[in-house]
Amino acid sequence: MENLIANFNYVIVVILMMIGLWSMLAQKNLIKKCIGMAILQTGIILFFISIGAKNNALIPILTEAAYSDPDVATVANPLTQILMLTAIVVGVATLGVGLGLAQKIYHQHSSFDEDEILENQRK
Amino acid sequence: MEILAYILISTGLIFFLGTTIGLLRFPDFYSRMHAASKGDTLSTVLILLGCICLVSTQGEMNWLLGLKILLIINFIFIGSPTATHAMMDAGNKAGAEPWKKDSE
Amino acid sequence: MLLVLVRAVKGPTVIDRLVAINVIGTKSIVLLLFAGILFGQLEMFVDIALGYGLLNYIVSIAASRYYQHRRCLEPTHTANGGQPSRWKS
Amino acid sequence: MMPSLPIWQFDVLLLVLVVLFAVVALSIRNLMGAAVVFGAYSFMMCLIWAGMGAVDVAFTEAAVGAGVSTVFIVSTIYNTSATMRSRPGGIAFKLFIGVVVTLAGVFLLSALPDFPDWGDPNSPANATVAPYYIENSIRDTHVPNLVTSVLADYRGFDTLLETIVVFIACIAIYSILRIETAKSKTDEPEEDTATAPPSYDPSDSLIVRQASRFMVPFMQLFALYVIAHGHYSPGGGFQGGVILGASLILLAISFDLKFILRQWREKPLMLLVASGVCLYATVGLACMFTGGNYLDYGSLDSVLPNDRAMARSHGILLVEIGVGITVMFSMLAIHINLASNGRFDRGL
Repeated sequence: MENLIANFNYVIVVILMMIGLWSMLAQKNLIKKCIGMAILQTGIILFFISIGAKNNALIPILTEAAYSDPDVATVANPLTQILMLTAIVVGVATLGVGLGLAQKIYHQHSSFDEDEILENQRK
Repeated sequence: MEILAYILISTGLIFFLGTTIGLLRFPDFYSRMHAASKGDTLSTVLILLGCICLVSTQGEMNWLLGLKILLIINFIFIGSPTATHAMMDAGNKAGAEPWKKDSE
Repeated sequence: MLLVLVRAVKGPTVIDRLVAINVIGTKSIVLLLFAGILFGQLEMFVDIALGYGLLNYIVSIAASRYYQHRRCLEPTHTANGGQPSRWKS
Repeated sequence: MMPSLPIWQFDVLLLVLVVLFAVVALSIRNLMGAAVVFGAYSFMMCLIWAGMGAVDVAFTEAAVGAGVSTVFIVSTIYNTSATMRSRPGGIAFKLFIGVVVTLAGVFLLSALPDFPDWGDPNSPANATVAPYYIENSIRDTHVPNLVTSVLADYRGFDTLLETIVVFIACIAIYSILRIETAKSKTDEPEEDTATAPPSYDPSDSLIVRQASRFMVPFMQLFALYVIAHGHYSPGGGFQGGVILGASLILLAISFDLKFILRQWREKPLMLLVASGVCLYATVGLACMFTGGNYLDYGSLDSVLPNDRAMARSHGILLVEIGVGITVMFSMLAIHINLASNGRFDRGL
């Protein structure tokens, strides 16, 4: 149980990722799939950020007092943050691509529903 | 100054409590909107003013911070009523029924 | 405070949700400032809050534009599944 | 320096809320409601990043979540339909997927004891390469915001390729939605009358338009401040670019899409999207010509007036401007494509 509290962030990460994965697999609606993809992505981002978090650490912007000799323990990890910062913007761009595909599919089959699209394809 | 800050913040929180209660308890969309927009804007502005008072007691460079928070207040004051107007218009256009006394 | 709003998010209609989201948006500005005070480096968080203050009404405007235009569009879409049950969540 | 922060309880509460919002967003049958709740989800995420000390990430999430991503979903729904077909059956399938996913989750959770604790300063991720950045950033680049210096200098290649990914996404949207409709312009009108929204009614939203007209200059000024001041406070090319793009998107939705298309025509738009990436790559090439490696801004000191570390700082600024241009215009281009379904005439 103590382990669970200490690693609570990972539990949430796994739950979020599984929610996203479930919606990508089980939801029939394409927009819901896109939202699920975004949720899966935030789960992964949360994983990285919480790995980089430190107890008692401040934000990774040095104060003027710390210019000459920054103390590593009081500054949060910048590396994971920059990786995820770019990932968010790229994530929005890919969300746009996914939505564009969904729009194209809708205008060809006039449906977001996977089953109906498959039926239309077979005809 | 600090006492003033706490007074402002707690007043804002009381207004926010009113907002949430109104949002939950009012019967139809329009009255909920009424509670949400007014209480929300007022409570946010009060809390931010409290933050300005709190900030001005500590450290140098606080005039810049206070100015930025004032800017936030300004933008909320413009943006929030606009959003409320837009949503109200949308609700009207989309055909939300106003609540009447005999409907429940 | 935000816990109370969660129930509002489950509110009966879409526009109710929109209202609730707007309230949550403004409240997250306040929470960001509180987080900044807790961290003791408010000047870094003020920028984020300012960005929020500028941006958080775009969503409601977009949604309201959607409803303004969509109302006239309903008849063309009845072919795809009857009257859209917009007011049921 | 600081006592133990009471932030962690706050974080736990927010994490639970986030899961709740995710479930709600997926369980709402109306897609419009789902999009709106997804916006709230992203607000919560922003608060979580801020609580964990990742201010730059919080800023990006704020700009993206409040300004862009929800608008994308709304404009897609606008061009399609908001209702979900309810179908009989399928419960068994969903349950089956649920079981599979739960098994995968349990499998992942079984690795839990191997992870370092939450917030452990000595975990591998915090103890290997990150201290180098923290200790040397000021000496190397004179940039106190570590995120900016790592983003644009130490890991410049990474950011270059991420920018190219955004650029490619913009091109992909064009090739998905735009190209065919641009080719078949002749048979457009017949289909158009069936699905086109009514012509713009100027009496609709005078207040909204005036407020937007007032807000947009402030937004753009603030975005430029964010890009330029990113060395000292949270911010940088990505955040500033997203805010600039969001300001243009605000213009596009509060006025008309035609209004924004008069200002930014299609060809200059794409040229600007490309020019951002080109600026980034050119800075890298300039470094090679002045005798360094690719993207080694230190070698620019023969051109720029100051010493080596200042040259790196200036190089970071140039690169951030390139990133900002690309992100801004690709957000705008993606929005225009999604809102008008590639026809570039009218839309949300």
